[in-house]
Amino acid sequence: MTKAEKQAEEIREISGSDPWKCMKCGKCSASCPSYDEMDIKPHQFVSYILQDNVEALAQSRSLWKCLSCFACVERCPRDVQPGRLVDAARQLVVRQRGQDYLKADEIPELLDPELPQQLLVSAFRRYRR
Amino acid sequence: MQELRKRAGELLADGTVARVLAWRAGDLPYNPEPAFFETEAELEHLVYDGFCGANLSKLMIEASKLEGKTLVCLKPCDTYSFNQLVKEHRVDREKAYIIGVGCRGKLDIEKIRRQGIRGIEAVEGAELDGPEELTIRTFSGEKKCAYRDAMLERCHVCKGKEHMAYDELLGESRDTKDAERFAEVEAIERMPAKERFAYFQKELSKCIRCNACRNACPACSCRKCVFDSTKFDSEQKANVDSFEEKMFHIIRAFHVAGRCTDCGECSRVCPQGIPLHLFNRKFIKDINTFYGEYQAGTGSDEKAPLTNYTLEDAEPSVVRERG
Amino acid sequence: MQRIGVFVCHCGSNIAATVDVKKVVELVRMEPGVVWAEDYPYMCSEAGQSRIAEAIRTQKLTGVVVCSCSPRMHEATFRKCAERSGLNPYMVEIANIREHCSWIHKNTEEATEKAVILARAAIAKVNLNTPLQAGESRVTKRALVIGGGIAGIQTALDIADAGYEVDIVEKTPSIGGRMSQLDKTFPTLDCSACILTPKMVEASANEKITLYTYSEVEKVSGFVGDFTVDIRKKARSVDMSKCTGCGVCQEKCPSRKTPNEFNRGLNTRSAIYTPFAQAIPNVPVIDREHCIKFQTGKCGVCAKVCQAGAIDYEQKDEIITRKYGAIVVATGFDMIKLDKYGEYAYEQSPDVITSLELERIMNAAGPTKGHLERMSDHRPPKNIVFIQCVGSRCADERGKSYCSKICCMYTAKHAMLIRDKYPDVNVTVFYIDVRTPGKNFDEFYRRAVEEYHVNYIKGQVGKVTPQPDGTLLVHGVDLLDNHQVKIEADMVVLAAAIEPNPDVRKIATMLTASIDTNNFLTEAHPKLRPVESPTAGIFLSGVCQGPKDIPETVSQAGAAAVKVIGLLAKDKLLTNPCTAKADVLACNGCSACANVCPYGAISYEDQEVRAPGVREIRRVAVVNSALCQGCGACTVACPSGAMDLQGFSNRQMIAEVDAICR
Amino acid sequence: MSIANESFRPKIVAFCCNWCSYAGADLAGSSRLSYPADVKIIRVPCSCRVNPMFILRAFERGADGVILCGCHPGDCHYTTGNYYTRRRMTLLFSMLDFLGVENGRTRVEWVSAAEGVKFSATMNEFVETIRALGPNVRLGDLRCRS
Amino acid sequence: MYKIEKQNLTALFRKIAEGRDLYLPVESAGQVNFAAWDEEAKVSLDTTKTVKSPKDAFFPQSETLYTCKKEGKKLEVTQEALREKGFVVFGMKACDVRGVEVLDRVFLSEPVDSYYQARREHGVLVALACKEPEESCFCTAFGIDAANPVGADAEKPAGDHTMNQTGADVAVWDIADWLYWKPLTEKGEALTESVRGLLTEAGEEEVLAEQSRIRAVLKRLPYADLSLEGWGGDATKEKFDSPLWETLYRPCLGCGTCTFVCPTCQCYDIKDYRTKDGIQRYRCWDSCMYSDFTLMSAGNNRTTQLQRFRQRFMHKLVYYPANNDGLFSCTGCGRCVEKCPSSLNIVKVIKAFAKEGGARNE
Repeated sequence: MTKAEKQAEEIREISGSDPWKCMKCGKCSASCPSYDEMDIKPHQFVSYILQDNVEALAQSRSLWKCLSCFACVERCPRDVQPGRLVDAARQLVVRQRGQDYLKADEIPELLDPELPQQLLVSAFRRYRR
Repeated sequence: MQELRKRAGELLADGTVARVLAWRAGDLPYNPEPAFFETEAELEHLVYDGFCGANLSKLMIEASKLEGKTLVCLKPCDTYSFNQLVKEHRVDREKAYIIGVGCRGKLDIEKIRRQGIRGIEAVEGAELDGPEELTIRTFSGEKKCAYRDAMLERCHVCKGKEHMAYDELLGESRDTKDAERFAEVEAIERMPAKERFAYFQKELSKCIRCNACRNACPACSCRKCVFDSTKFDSEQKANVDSFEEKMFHIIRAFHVAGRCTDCGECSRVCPQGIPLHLFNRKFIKDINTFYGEYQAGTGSDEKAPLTNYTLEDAEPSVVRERG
Repeated sequence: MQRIGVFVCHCGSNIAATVDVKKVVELVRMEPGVVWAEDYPYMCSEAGQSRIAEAIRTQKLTGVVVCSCSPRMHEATFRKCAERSGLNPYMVEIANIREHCSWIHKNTEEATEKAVILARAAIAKVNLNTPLQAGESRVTKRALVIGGGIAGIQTALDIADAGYEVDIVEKTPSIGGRMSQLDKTFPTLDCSACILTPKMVEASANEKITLYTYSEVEKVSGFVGDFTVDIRKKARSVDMSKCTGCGVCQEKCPSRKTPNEFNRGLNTRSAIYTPFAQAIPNVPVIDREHCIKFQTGKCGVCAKVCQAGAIDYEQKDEIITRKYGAIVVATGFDMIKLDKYGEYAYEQSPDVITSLELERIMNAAGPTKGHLERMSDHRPPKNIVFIQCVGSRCADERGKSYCSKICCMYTAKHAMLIRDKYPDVNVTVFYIDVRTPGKNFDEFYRRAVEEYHVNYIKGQVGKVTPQPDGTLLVHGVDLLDNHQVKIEADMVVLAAAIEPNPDVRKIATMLTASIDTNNFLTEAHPKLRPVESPTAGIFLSGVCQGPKDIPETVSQAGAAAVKVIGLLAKDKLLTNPCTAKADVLACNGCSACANVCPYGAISYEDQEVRAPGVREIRRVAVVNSALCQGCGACTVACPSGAMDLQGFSNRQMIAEVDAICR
Repeated sequence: MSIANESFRPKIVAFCCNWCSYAGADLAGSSRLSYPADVKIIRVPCSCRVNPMFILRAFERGADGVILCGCHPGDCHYTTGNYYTRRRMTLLFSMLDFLGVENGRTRVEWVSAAEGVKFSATMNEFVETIRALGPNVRLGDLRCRS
Repeated sequence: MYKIEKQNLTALFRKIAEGRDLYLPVESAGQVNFAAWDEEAKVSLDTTKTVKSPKDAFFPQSETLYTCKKEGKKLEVTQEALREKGFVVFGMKACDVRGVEVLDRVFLSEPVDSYYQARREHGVLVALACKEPEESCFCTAFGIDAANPVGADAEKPAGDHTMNQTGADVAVWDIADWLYWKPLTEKGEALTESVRGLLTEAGEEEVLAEQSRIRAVLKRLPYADLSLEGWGGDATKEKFDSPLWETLYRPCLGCGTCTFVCPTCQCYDIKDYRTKDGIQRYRCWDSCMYSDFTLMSAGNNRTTQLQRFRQRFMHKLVYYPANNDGLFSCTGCGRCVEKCPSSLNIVKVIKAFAKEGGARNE
């Protein structure tokens, strides 16, 4: 397994999503509020992972433009949930840089029961740079 | 007892019945046997007391084939079996004249012996209207034993004093129930699986395959039991200390599931004292839990649980899920 | 002792690649009763079958075991082969070493071992097989069609054409079905009503066809050739023999607020109503739930105005019991509910509609008399957006996993019709794929683009947002240009997925026809027997079996009719000889078996029973082998084991168990 | 699952209804959905043909697990067969459990003709369960041990 | 005569069980039956009647005779090994000893049953006098002395050990805190020798006193006067044709309890059990009470319960004595009296006939 394949595999694993289920309908991109600011569009994100092109994703602006609003996750008819892939790619990059800012035991205090937990986690990971 | 003899005599005399099915006095104080009486003179040997535990309803299968009506004495719990046999077309209700005899619980001689009372010469107080205490004359003198303490297990969980079928009633019954019917089953259910297995292994390893349970059981009235039938490749007489015995008892209980009235004859007759009623009662408990309360032999037209269903029945996985 | 021949098939490499067939042959030779064993590349081929025939003759075989594919595939083939060679066909058993072995196991050693065990079980069974003779049962020369849509009508017409009586049971007050709701049909754009109405009239006029409208199937019993069906004829409250169909009652009815089902709730109707003008029968029904007379007891206007005196408030539901030889299911479809697709604002805005609603809007007899207008303010729309695949091809529980098949074509039709009639209206279609396999289908779609300039955008819509000004903001994406699209539409049309009519589950249960996870009825074989249900005597017509358009539905309807005709043309059917049989010597006559028999095949007789030392007359169970279908429920209910199932006897089953556990 | 059990090849008898799960197994086969070779299928016309004696017999003869597959309730080819099966097996399994037999050894699953995937998954899972339970020692007849 | 203090019994049993099997009355799940001794066994010498008789030790309820194995088309037949290990049956009662004698006459006469013979050769009978005869006992009717459980040699001259082929090998008495021990045969002497270290010499007085105590109890038992007058080998026709059977059999359920608890019933069935890779031929007790007893391809030779019921008692009281010098095939152990589910038993049969014949059994 090449490094690229391994990374793609890792993203799939972290996200728990199956990019092969994608039927390229584009509903994710149609739903995305940050679409215009992204260089790699949400639906492309899926195909990049299918092609093991994680490097490009890691370099992309999109990674940091995704708001984690999960509109794409909510609406994806094929259960591919591109938002999770974006999130996973971001996590991969953060890990590589050794930038795990949040320690696991700090998280409980930060939790607001009103907020979706995943949003919270991804937001912290992004903005506390 | 006198009354019963008198009434039976009258019915014989006026031709209502051709014979009387009751109990004949034994040669020991505790061993009356089921018997047919055809003349008034014979009736002097008729006896009815606490040792008349045998359920006579099964004998009505053969009696139904005889000419004329048979007067049969049935205790409240026997009438359930009788009804069940009628429902299964084994007994002809028209061929029976039922005297529903009163019952104050039936006695288990083993329970008396277990209290250290041996060498029994005579037992007093076993009659229907007798006192609450038995007086037992033994080789080593007179002993006392509370009637209740000598009662069969089944009487402690009695289904009630009501006769489910009768042409006339004779004698007062007393309440004997002082234990929960399913308490024993529940206690076993609470054991860990390994203990349950060990318990039944120990009990069933006593089984000698004498078939007393089967042959006494009013529900086990098959002309040819599958365990005797060469057509099922299941005939078996060996008592092997492995699964064979369990298979016999599981299948026997399964075959009578939903038909068993819980009359307790199986446990009463087992020479090895195996608590065979537990198998049947477990099925009854499960049936009640899964499919709603059901009592075989009440005389209702209700379909038996195993020949019935509802769309919402529990799935077999319920067994696994309840742990 | 049997003389058994074992024939091991290679199935080309299907079996031989994973199962060492030579070894199987070698090992089964050791089994008791086996006198002959051989292998061959294709046992089902003519050459293979002749080897079996040859061995039956030369080896005087009394039993045959074929180790091959599933018995569901070739059991009949090999049984016929045995019969031709003078061996009772029921002396043949199949060991399924393909589907249950070679195809699922990779390890040759394991697969071979399993193949031998499966063969052993079959040999053990054949050792106890007895020759069985098929009986005969009669065929009632009458068919029942459930559902009066185009599928049902066409099936009935074709069956009637062959000279057989056929009844149609239709739930609604009129036959016609979904097709009667359509305005035009693709790819010819002819008027739906114009081609359907003549068929409806024909069905009603045909003396071989009896229509039971406003009726439902209540109970089905029996089996192929001899079904007994209870049909509930719901009280119409109008005497069909007196009504002239003048329509005065509907005009005068004071209760007018009931949503009009035929127009998909886009307008209302009276409580006494016919669903549409061309309804057949043209006799109204009183919707008792909304009728003032039935609800309050006061009114009775319709009775007063009916000159024919046809109104009958006292009418009761009627149960009609009839016998049929065959039953066709043609229960059709409905659109899925869109309550889970909040992003399309279907429940928020009246201007977001489904395609079927658009059909009614475009139809001259529809709620807008055929004028294209918004349901909110009745203004003509300027921009219309069509969204494809709403709920189709969906992996989650909101929608359906399958492609609804007809949406691409009807959307092209709608787009084209709108552009034709209203050239100023902009029409945009968001699609994922445009699927147009079919004669003249792609040409039709291309015309929409090339001739009518319909704007097709590849990409799905993310959200439809109703704006304060009454427009609908459509957020989409153009995947080919890779940019987001925002369109201010006046009307949004959703190509909602179709699903089998929800009633089909109940009907399938009554018919014991199997149904798949999407509630489509299962066919006996997906390729080779597409119009038959696995349950004998039950046939499938139309969308109840899977999504299809009108021409496909009509062809399947014809195919189902042919199958029905083929069945009804027979005078007798051979019955399955694997029926239950009671051993009178062991029978207690207790009725346990009869209590569980679903066919009422068991009765009791007082018979003289004789055996050594036994001679008595007693009640014993008797199985009517024409009624018995061989399920075996009775065999387990019987405590004494007196009841046994031929072909699957207790001893055979136990022999198989023993062989497997050996 | 313990490592000790890895070499254990259980014997599993699967009674399959001809109209649904047997066809489901065929579908699993034609879809090449594998499950362990430990599973051997016996074809029955309906799940209601399966007598508790067959199941006990299998255990007695050394089976480690017995699974019974029938049509989904409501879909029985013979209308009502599987309803009886459901009651019979519920009671039988409950009794076996009462006697202290591991309740994972017996199972009823409803698998339709269209559910090849479910058939394969069910068998895989069942074999796993039996492997974890280990050999059936409580029900076997000693005379059948080799 | 020797004696051993009862508190040392476990030591005695342990010693006997060295290199041998020891069977004795053991309580399990509330019932006392003969079973193999081990350290955990709950030995119950106070039980007068074990549920099953100890005949199992020589004639097991089921035993394998031989095994056929099949490999390919090859058949291999292995006979079950004959008993080679010595064993001791401890605590048999006088009636049980007579039971063995009845079985001996069947199994050891030509053709000799080698399985039974091997067990008899390797088994040592230690018989225990009945401390507490019960109301269901009627061994005296058959000339058995429960107080002196020595078996057939009871009438033989004292000290003549060589002759004792059919009786007990050792007789023991349970008196107060002591167990008195008296070897009767060579086998008995050998066993005594192996446990000699645990025994002390004793006089006969206590035993004689105990015997007369027991005999006094036996005299006042309800069945003490039971007479077998009219029974025996000559009574075939008269008894067989009696109309009495017609009423006697009626309550009989046709179960096999009486035959299975009986020390003398010796009928068995031979059956094949299909194993994994062959067949195990075994025999197991059968009961003449069963409807499939002696079932042949042409049917049964006894088809009604009346016939089956009659057969059992005719065999015990007429046919067997006819072939065995007048010895009855009943020992009066009373197990059937206690265990019959319908309270039927051989005593009731004997009495019914006696009443008919006007004898003194009323």
